[in-house]
Amino acid sequence: MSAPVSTSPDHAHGHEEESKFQIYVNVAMLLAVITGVEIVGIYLPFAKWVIVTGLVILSVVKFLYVIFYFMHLRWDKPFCTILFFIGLVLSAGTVWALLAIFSVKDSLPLQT
Amino acid sequence: MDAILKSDLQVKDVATETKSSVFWRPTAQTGLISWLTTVDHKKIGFLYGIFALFFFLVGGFEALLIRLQLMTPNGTVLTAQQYNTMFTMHGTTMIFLAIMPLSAAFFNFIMPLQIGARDVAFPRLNAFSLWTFVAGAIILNLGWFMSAGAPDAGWTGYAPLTSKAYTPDHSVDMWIMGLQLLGVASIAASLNFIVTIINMRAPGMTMMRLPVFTWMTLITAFLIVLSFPFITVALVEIMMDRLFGTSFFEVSGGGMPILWQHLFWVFGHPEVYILILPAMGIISEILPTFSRKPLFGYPIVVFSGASIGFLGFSVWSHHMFTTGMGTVATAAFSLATMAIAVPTGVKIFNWIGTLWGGHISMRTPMMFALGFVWMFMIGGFSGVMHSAAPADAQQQDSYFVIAHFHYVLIGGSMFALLAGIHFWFPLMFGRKIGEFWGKLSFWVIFAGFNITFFPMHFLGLNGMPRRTFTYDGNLGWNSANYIATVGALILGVGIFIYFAVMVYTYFKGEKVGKDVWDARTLEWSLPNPPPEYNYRVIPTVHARDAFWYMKQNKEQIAKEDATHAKEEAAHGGIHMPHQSIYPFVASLGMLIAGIGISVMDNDPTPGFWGKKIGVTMIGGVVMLAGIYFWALEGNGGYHLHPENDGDESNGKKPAKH
Amino acid sequence: MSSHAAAGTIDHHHDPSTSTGIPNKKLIMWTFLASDCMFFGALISTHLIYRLHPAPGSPSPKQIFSLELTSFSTFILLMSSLMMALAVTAIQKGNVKSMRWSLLTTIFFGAIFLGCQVYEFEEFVKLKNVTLTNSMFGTTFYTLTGTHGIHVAVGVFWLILMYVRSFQPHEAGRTFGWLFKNFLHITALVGAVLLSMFAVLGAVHTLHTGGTAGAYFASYFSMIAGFVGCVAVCIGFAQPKALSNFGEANAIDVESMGLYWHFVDIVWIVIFTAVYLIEYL
Amino acid sequence: MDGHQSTIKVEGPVARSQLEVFYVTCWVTLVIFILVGAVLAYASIKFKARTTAEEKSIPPEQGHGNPLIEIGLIGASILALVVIAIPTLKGIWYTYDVPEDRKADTYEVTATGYQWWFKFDYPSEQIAGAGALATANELVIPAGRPVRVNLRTIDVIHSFWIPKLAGKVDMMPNRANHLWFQADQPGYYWGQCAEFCGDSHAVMRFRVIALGPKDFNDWLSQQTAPARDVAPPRVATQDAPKVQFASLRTFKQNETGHTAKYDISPLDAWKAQQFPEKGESVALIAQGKALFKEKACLSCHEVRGHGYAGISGPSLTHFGSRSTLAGALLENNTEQLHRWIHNPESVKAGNKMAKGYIDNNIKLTTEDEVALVAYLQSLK
Ligand code: HEA
Ligand code: HEA
Ligand code: HEC
Ligand code: CUA
Ligand SMILES: [Cu+2]
Repeated sequence: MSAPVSTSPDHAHGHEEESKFQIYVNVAMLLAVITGVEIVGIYLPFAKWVIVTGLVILSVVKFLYVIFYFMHLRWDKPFCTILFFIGLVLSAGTVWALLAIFSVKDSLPLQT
Repeated sequence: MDAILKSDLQVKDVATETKSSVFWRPTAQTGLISWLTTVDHKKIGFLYGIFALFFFLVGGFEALLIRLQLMTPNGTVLTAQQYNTMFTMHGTTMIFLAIMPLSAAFFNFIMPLQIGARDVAFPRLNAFSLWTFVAGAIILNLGWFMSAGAPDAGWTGYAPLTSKAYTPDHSVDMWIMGLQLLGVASIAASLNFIVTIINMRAPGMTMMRLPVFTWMTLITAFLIVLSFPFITVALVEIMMDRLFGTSFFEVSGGGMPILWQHLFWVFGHPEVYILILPAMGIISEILPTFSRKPLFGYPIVVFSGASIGFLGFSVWSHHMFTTGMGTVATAAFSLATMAIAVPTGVKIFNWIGTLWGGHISMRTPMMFALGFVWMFMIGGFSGVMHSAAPADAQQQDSYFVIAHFHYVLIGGSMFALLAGIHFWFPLMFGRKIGEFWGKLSFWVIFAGFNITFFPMHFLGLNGMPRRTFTYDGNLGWNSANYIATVGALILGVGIFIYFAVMVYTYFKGEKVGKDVWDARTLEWSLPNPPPEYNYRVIPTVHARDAFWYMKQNKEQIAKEDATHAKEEAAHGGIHMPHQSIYPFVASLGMLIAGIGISVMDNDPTPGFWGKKIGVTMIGGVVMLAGIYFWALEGNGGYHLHPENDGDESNGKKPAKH
Repeated sequence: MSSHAAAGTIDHHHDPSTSTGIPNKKLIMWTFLASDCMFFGALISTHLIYRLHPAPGSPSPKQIFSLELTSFSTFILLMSSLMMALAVTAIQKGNVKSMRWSLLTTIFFGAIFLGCQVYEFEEFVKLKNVTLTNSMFGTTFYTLTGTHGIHVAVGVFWLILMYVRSFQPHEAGRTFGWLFKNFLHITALVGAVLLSMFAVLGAVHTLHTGGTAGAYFASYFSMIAGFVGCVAVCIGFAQPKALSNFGEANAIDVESMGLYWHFVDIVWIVIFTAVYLIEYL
Repeated sequence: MDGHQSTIKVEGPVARSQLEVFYVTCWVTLVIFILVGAVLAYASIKFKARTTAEEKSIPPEQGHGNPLIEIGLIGASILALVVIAIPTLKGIWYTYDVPEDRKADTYEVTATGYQWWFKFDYPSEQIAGAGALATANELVIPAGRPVRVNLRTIDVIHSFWIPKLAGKVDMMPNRANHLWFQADQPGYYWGQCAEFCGDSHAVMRFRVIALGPKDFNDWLSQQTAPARDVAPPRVATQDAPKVQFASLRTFKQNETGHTAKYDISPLDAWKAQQFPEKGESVALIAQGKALFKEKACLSCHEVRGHGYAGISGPSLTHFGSRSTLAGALLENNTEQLHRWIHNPESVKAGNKMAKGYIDNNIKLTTEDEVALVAYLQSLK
């Protein structure tokens, strides 16, 4: 995932850096395309769960591209990734658990 | 090597030497200004400690009033409303203004020393955390001096009791705003600690060589950073309900009050581990020191600490077993809660393993530490009883819970913090507390504590509900309550002795040299009290109990130090950050804005610029100004060239380059 | 060891002064973002829980949302992220000038996003009659997207501060005069952003209500004039008289700001799917 | 541990199953405590350095741990937890709802929490023109049958707890909670609101009375009847006797509101309460009945059959037959009833009736109070 970091300063400034511009533009284009696909996707005549799954996957892909490229986790020490994912995983887990708790019959609000 | 110099400082080395003329960089070493502008982690830690102990006494005083009211059936010491205020403020004060800041005091004072650093990563942010904490504490306690009265909705502030309909006055606003500021302070401080521990370690201090206290600081900081956002959101929502008339928790608008409980406890449960993990860290330092043995199973202790922290996020609904969550959710949270007993048990076992085969010296800190192990175990077991949901249906909101959490909070956190104060007192102030008085205070506290809280288990099982200002005499609760009150008074006497002895020692106690306890971690290699730059030479760490290793390998260390000293001198000496007033200004702004939001009445007559909005805006401007100057003044700093170790004169000479 | 500080040879992937090699500022930012994940987690849960159990008679989001507008602002935010990334690369190579332009573009895109949000909110309140208090949907929707909007606004403000800061002279040049100018510069830039935003919103409004260009200029003249004035002030201040002390060494400051900005972007990615798109199914 | 609210001396299957789980946790942790405690005590005594010389002697071996012991202990802990977990899971499902085979026999009631009293509705006892039978603060149930309680609230969160019969379940706004329990024998049980709900949470109590089939049916037919009318209009009130209760005294704050009667033989005491008192003064009662209207009591209280239909306070239709009043804070006798209507605020801080006195500008003379007390007590 993350390339081993070279200790030589010269290397860091080498050709790898030069091509970042290109990478960033490509990623941005990809993100735009995915967003387009998502928008079209909601009108497709598939079962709801298929579309939801699709949307979730596409959003996750977008998410990962931004954090790994724009936020250059890909080139950073893995520790940054771990750090962020602690928060991300706990947050996602908590949101999921809360939604699960509120989906059961006992949680139906009592509207009178 | 050279781990201590910060990157941007190296770059701006030249610039930082000349003091900029635009910004006020106070240099006072004594007096009020020096305290308001300090960025020294030791001074900040000391201030945290003082505030925390003050609020501990306030919270204790409130507890005594509670106990006096309940001493006999149909007590009349307090009215219903005063009583409700009392336990609300008692719980809030003890948790947020006593235990947490006391832990923070140790984080600040001890942790950087333990990892061989000269300061925390962001010294000014550290000052900001302290003053914001003070601002939060002020707002929380403002109610005592106002007609609205102090908050009285319980430390859990369950909606909809906290809504405008049921608490129309400002008391709850102050509670919300106070906690909000305390949250900001805690998060800021924790971010700082995390970066410090991860990035400011001395050479050779690998993560698996960190002292356990530092490890627990790290985990606690993570818990704070990850759990406080939930209460922040909950408080924002309830505040919007109160200020703008939204209906997050307002049934008439389709709101579900139960959501408050979820948001609160997603924070609340990790919070209780925030209270206990630092304590466990302290214990894990004291037991090895006084057994003269390394901690038994260090990696497992560390790992179990981390898993307690992690699991702590998956059990919040065990506070809600009686809210009718349905069978599956109840069962899931019940089992997850039980699972926490395993990593906690591991710690207990390892502490016993540490004692095993050691040379235990029964000094006061050790007495408190052993008291901790016993008392925490009892508290943990009643926790496990709670975790069995069907049993908890009878125990929830009864005195059984009160017994449980006072065992883990006092017998746990408080005992450990009291132990820590005894333990590190010689390092902080160069004086040692006399053994006789120390042990006496221990025994009185220990006895008083058990007399107070053990009977509460029976009260709970006998059906006494918590948060009740009165009870009838025919329910079989009279003697247990009476005993508990007598115990609380004994406990109060014990605490009094403890503090009296501490104050006495501060001024007149026996002076001691370096490393009184023959301890094992780096901070003890410093002279006492530690100089402002902490380490004349940044130590190189070779083993887990770094200082113990140093004592065993004196020549090697001396040689290393000599070379490093030269290298450092070549780099311009010890870099020290400038003091700064702006963190204080920013916090002051938050205090003013907080007062505006929480206690000012909204008078819409003069249009938009009412009193409320006016005061809030003024606060906001002060805060922004503080942050603006803070950002512009830059880190700054000066250089020190101490002569030799143990040089207490703190001879400060601006470097001449 | 501080040799690399002098010449432009800073290794942006490794800071030898810290134990892990990760700069302190980057580490604190990542930790803060982890914390912010929880923050938005709580807000998103609130919204979704109430969407799961809508109160009877609550409005139907599908009828309220404008997918075109939201898609557009999503796209804009993505582009701003791109510009932010470019700004970071620029300063890492010591190219302050290029960085300034990238920052300005980022500010520009950020302002458009905010403008879209203001427009959206106004539309919802005035035309669709969804206010903060009249339905649970409005309450949670405005709170969630508004909090995100505040994050964007803070980001824009931070970008402005950073941009202005890139003109900061060396220590010796920092006088009260500079402090004052610095302050004015910031004010002018903030003013430019706000005034342009409202001028454009005004233009949209005029178009909607079928007004003429003349009417538009008549009623928004002061805003447009103010905007031009602010821009002029900014251009005036943007002449670096003294050598600025902003350079490659400050890359870390720009980078941590960038992390924040990108994070706000990914939060929007989640919100876009979880709050907007899902409603259309 | 055998107080009126004991969770140890239980009298129904739900509380019993909860108690069993508690005992399991208790025994398991007790055993662990003894084992761990013994080792801890042994280690602290055995390895204690007794002299300074011993303290300063060569340090012991610097051992670092023993993975085998650790894993063994972890395994043992998990095993211990499994022992707790199994009855826990069983208990969760058992206590959640009435077992399938008892469903048909279940009696259903609805309990609603108010700041700070409970209202009980009996959906299966419909009264023509008045809806379901409603009473307050005393829940009368058939003994030996499962009772399923729908838990509702109109204001803040309350919690419904009868320690001897079942653990608590909260009454949550906007939530349809429920709870079931069964009283094995006829009896009189103490209940308590167990969730902090504001000023007078502590005194938000109630009672549960379980009756055998016949008694229960008698009670139902008495309750479904309109309020007892002792004073036909024509026995007018020309000269109401000037009765003075010996007890017209002022009570101190928090003064006990009960006598030992209900500690000794509560069910019998309750049963005695069901019958009209001897020596009622018809004139006084008639005067009280009129005052009830005059003083605007009717704006909050219902007295079915007397044309009073307020809803924000407890129904008083058969108030005289209840053993307690004001959220089961006071025993329902002349003295305490007078204490209550004389100054509700001094009895129960913040309560809504005191507020009603102010809002409706209710001022009672001693004569009024005497008459009202007589009237209320006649409502058997
Ligand atoms: C320092 C704070 C602290 C700590 C450490 C704990 C630790 C635990 N707590 Fe506690 N708790 C509180 C503070 C704390 N708690 C507070 C403040 C409340 C009340 C809040 C309020 O309502 O106001 C509360 C309430 C509370 C409840 C809710 C009660 C209710 O309101 O109904 C529950 C329920 O499960 C619970 C469980 C536990 C458990 C299982 C642990 C475990 O972590 C304990 C683990 C420890 C051990 C078990 C002992 C040592 C282990 C061994 C020797 C190994 C072998 C043991 C076994 C295999 C069993 N706690
Ligand atoms: C760390 C936290 C902590 C600590 C240390 C304590 C300490 C004590 N607590 Fe508390 N307590 C809580 C946290 C804590 N508590 C919480 C969270 C609640 C729940 C609140 C709620 O329901 O919302 C609670 C509730 C609570 C209750 C239940 C109230 C109720 O539900 O109705 C009781 C009752 O006995 C009690 C008692 C005590 C006692 C006797 C002490 C003693 O240990 C105190 C010892 C200290 C002293 C005795 C101080 C001595 C000082 C002096 C003598 C000098 C005084 C002078 C000056 C002020 C200048 N506490
Ligand atoms: C604002 C409305 C209001 C008015 C007016 C009012 N009451 Fe009440 N009453 C209440 C409420 C609410 C309670 C329950 C209080 C509690 O227990 O917390 C109550 C309780 C009672 C009880 C105890 C019932 C029980 O079973 O516990 C009696 C008796 C009573 N009221 C009599 C009266 C009389 C007599 C008057 C007129 C002089 C009166 N009330 C006027 C609201 C009112
Ligand atoms: Cu109702 Cu407490
Ligand atoms: Cu908990």
